[in-house]
Amino acid sequence: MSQMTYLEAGRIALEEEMRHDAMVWAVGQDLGRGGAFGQYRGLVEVFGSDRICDAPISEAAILGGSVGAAMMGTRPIADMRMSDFVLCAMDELVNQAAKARFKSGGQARVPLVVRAPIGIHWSSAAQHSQSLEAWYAHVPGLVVVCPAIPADNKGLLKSAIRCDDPVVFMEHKALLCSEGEVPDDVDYTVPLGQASKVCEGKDLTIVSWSNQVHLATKAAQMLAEEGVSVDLIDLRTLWPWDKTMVFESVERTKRLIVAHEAVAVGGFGGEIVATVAEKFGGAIAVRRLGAPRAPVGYAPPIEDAVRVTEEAIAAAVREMVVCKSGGAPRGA
Amino acid sequence: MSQMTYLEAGRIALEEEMRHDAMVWAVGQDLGRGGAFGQYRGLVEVFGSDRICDAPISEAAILGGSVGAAMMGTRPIADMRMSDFVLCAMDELVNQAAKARFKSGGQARVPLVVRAPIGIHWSSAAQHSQSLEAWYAHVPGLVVVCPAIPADNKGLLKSAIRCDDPVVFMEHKALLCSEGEVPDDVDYTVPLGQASKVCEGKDLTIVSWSNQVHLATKAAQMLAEEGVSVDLIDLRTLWPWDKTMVFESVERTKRLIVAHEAVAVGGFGGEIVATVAEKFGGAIAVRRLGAPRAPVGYAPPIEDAVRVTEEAIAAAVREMVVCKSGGAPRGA
Amino acid sequence: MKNRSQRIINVARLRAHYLLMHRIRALEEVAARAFEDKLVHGFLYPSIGQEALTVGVIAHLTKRDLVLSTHRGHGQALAKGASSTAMFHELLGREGGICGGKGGPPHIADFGVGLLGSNGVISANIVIGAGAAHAVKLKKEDRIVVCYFGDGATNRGPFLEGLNWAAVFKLPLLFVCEDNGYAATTKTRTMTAGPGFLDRASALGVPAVEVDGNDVVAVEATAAELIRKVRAGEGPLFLHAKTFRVTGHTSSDPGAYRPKGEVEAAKAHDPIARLRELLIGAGVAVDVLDADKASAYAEMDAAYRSAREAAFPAARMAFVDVQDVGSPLVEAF
Amino acid sequence: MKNRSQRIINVARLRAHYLLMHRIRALEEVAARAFEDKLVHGFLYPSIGQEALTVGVIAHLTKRDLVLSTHRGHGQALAKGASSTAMFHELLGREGGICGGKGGPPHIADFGVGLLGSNGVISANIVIGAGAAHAVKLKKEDRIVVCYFGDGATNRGPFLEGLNWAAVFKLPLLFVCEDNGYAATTKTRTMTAGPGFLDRASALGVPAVEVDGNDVVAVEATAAELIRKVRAGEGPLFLHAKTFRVTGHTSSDPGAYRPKGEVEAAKAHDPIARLRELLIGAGVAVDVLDADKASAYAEMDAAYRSAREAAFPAARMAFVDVQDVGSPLVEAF
Ligand SMILES: Cc1ncc(C[n+]2csc(CCOP(=O)(O)OP(=O)(O)O)c2C)c(N)n1
Ligand SMILES: Cc1ncc(C[n+]2csc(CCOP(=O)(O)OP(=O)(O)O)c2C)c(N)n1
Ligand SMILES: [Mg+2]
Ligand SMILES: [Mg+2]
Repeated sequence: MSQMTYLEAGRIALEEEMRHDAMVWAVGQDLGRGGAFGQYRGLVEVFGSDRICDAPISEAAILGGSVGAAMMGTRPIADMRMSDFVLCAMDELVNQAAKARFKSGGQARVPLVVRAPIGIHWSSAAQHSQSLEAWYAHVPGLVVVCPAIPADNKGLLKSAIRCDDPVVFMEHKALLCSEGEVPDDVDYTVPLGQASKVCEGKDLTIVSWSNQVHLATKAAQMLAEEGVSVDLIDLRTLWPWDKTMVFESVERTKRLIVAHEAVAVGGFGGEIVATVAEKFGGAIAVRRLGAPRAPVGYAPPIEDAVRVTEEAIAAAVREMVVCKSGGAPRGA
Repeated sequence: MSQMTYLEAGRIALEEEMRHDAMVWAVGQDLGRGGAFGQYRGLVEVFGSDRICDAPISEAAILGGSVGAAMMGTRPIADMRMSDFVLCAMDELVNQAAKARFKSGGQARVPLVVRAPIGIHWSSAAQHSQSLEAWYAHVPGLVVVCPAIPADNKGLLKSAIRCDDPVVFMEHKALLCSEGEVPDDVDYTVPLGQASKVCEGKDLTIVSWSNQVHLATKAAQMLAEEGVSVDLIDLRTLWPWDKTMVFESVERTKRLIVAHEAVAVGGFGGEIVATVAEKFGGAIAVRRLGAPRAPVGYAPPIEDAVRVTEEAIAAAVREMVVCKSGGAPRGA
Repeated sequence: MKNRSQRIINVARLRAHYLLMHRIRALEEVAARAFEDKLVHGFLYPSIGQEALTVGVIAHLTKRDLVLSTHRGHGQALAKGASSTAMFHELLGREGGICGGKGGPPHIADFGVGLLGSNGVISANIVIGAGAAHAVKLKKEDRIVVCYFGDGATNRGPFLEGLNWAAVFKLPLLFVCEDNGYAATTKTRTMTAGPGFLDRASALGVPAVEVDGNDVVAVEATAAELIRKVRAGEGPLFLHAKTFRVTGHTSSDPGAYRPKGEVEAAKAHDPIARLRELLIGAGVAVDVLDADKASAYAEMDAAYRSAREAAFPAARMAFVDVQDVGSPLVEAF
Repeated sequence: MKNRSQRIINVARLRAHYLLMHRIRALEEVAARAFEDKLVHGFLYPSIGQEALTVGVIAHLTKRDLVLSTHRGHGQALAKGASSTAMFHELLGREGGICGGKGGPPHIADFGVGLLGSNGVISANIVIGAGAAHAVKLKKEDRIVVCYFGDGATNRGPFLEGLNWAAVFKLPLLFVCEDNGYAATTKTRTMTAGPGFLDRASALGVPAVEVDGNDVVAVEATAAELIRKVRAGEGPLFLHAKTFRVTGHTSSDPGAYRPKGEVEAAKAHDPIARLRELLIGAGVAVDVLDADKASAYAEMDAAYRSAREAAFPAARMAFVDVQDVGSPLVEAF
């Protein structure tokens, strides 16, 4: 175990996988100078510019070229700089990467990692703050990953690189400098599709991912002091998502909140809540928290207005636990 | 009233709006020869090639150019040929059209119709069969329309053209030749955001849109013969969607099925079911029907395997009405 | 002596081209019949009239070399070695289809013969092809990539991004622009500015050459030189060729938008007829040529028959080969 | 006589340019101070060193003419007539911001002075600009569009699509390529193939001209001719200019990737210093020029002060101007 940042954990994961498999390479703008956020720092010196490959401002070619290179047996990491710029290569991701295997009847494989940091960070405004993970979950062929902590950033990036499917790998920009314990083992991976339990509780289940997990954690801590115990699940992978862990939890707690940073309308919270409502009917009380349907603005009060805060989460929990079930939390 | 096809209703709507407002124009590939499906047939002869404007195979310029032209006070219809090709212009739609007004603090207006036919039709396979309406509902700034019948295709296209917001207007390819009664009135419009009741019933509510409405209608007819009465709502507009009508209906029927052609996972059905589950808790039984998370294939059995058939809808209704509520349908 | 034997060799080669061009045309014509028989489910994009550019270029490729084709790519598939039987099974959506019946007309691929596939999205294969060539270079493999696209494809962004990419990374890639003058119903030149395709390519760092795309001898000679350079690692090159599609854009397009006489005029330059004349001039007997042609149609008739008799794939195949992780086969719906 | 009066007029014009260039630079420098003061919330993209290309072109525009700028577009905004006070309010995210505090540094727009805005997505404004010019043409308005973008933007697809579009429809549009040699930390030429920007533009049907982007006199003269032609309806033109950004890519980039001495060498060609020398040579007194400069800084200091003292916008503004139909103001969350 070592203490390191989320960013550094991702850097090490890539370095380890590049040592382990000569077919792994990364391509994107400015990678030779460490990439937009320093995620590639020092790697060009180790692996050379063929494998830490600079790219022009050509998102369609970065992603589309990676599709072709993946079909030919290499394992590219297509660095899209920010999730918002994946929009400049959406045909290449959705019509090409996601469908190549299927439409060729299984001949093509596209072992591709599309690395696309998401999220609200530093007043980056409407075109640099989006979280569109729900879109990718809707597209057959794609695996969708949103790590929240350094250890998962390492373990999941390694799994994504080893995966033979195209994986949309979304780090959160606000987490890059966050720290945590990370296993040193070069064989440490986190399986795709497995959630993790952040804290155990019995009054209510919160499902979250990416940066929102940390706000939910704070809410859970506040609530613990009030005697409300929250079962907090970090989904980590959105497709496939860990229904087993979520179902087990909600069966116990009877209450579910899904909290995410993305816009609530059409967000992936709807998928989880709908799935639970279909499966358990009225036995589980459900609630979604996500951003209002508005772009992210620049000025702090405007940027903050669309955030799902820890207070908002705590308030929603209180309402569901105390009011909605007509009584004090069980066991409080 | 006149009997006409869905396609013709759209053609007339455009013609009327072009006569009514000199700022309305359409741009896209092959429009001068009627467009990919004949939706523009005869219009270039009336309005000339400046207003029925041919375009190169340049989706980013068709949509992005329309954004600029809309900002300058014209009202373009950006014909994207098929919904799948909107993926070639996603930055222009999501980062530009949808955000221009907000990020400029209200200075820009983008009265733009993005016309993008969706759906499974004629074995068009993975890259020509998608229905991604859920994506657009998730994007602040966009209005999302999916007409199911000729009259609505006319009335909603006219409303979309008159709307000052960017509207993603998705006709269904399989409906182009379908016929129906259409009001002749040049002032006939259908308000954005209003659903329509296809048939009244009391046992279960089906919410659907686009081509799926017709399959749901058949299911409702089959069920009526069995004594099950379905309240069938054609949503017509996905954003904003008509919560009033849906809530009123489910409060009466206590059972909701949302059926759509798009992939179920991450589909807009999740949004509706989640909204109802949040609002009514266990009082309403909910269920989604959508495609499995697989691309659309070419061979008929493979294409058919992802369809939500009328039988599947009827079976789901029966299961919810008879089994889930433990008894025969009320009033049967 | 040398000259004579070389001419003999060329005649042999040209006869092979003649046969292949007829096989392509026969495939398209029999497929059109299948479409009329309502056994093809989607649209066909016939390549009749464009055979020379396919045959003359692909003649220089080995099986290990890679080809990316267009929606109008049946000819390239056949030339690269794809099985006509498997292709017909695909067009009819049957078991044994080259893509398992999942792709259909504009998605024919056969990785076994180096055919990375057609594409339903115009110009998408330009960046994918650049990426394939990038992988070839990274892996230091001894093969090249040939990427076909139409004249209309030069107006989409990936054309710029893919050519620039190939030039920046000096990739082993030959771009082939099949210029049939039309993009669907639109005359491409009405929507395409600038002095022409050669300038577009060379402005992006890809030297470009022009050839008569209906003259298989010229195509083969020009392609020989380009492919020699691409193989030698000199970086990407661009071949532009005028040709003509004799049919409508798709199997259901009568092509009514064409000026009167255009098709007839173009037919006078039919690449197969021209090659036939050349071969007759070189002393090949007419009945030998007729036999070649007949064998081409016989092959395609048999392939069509085989497809008609084949079963449809099982519905379950709709969920196979979507993905490994989170597959719909595992997920319950 | 004519010559003399013309020189006098030119000097007056050049003094105005001198003042404007200083205002741009002062805006960037004071904004950088605001960034260090932690009162700017996002990143700044400074345009220091690039002022001449902005001033020399926009000098020919009327208020009705339209400008689209880049993420590095504060200079163009000021030149087009945007208020420095409203811009500082925007940078600090305050009430009275030019975009209501919603846009921030890379989104400055002022439709009132014909500034259609900056853009956070590289090269997106090229197609939007083409569309704006398309509308001007459709409406038969008597104005033109000037669209700025960087050297790096020429590698994205919309560059091709936008230039081709403008040429096909013969739009009243001047493209201006601000070539500062870098795209973020990357030397653009290492990722950009072909003979150069002029070829790229002219291959797409947009005739192109080169100018020294740090020489405001040359820029103005060259732009005069181009804009005259664009106004005359001759279709789109392209101006390419070498320049240099003296700072890092953003306000938090030290620019450590630059070869030693590069910045110093570039500073020797500083456009303001060059113009100052010219004006001194033309007999303008040094203290007059110093007074211009001082007034520029005084303006920006005052603008910064005004912004600092302004309130932040109300949170509710986050839901205003999203859309009319289905607005988040109406929807309950
Ligand atoms: C991105 C995209 N836009 C539009 C289409 C519809 N479309 C299919 S073929 C075609 C014409 C293509 O013209 P060209 O590239 O010249 O090839 P050709 O058909 O002439 O062989 C068009 C517009 C498409 N498939 N993809
Ligand atoms: C589509 C897209 N890709 C990447 C970025 C990130 N980015 C912002 S500025 C920049 C460099 C742009 O270079 P250039 O066009 O030369 O303009 P300059 O910054 O030099 O003025 C990059 C890559 C972006 N904003 N948009
Ligand atoms: Mg063509
Ligand atoms: Mg630059």
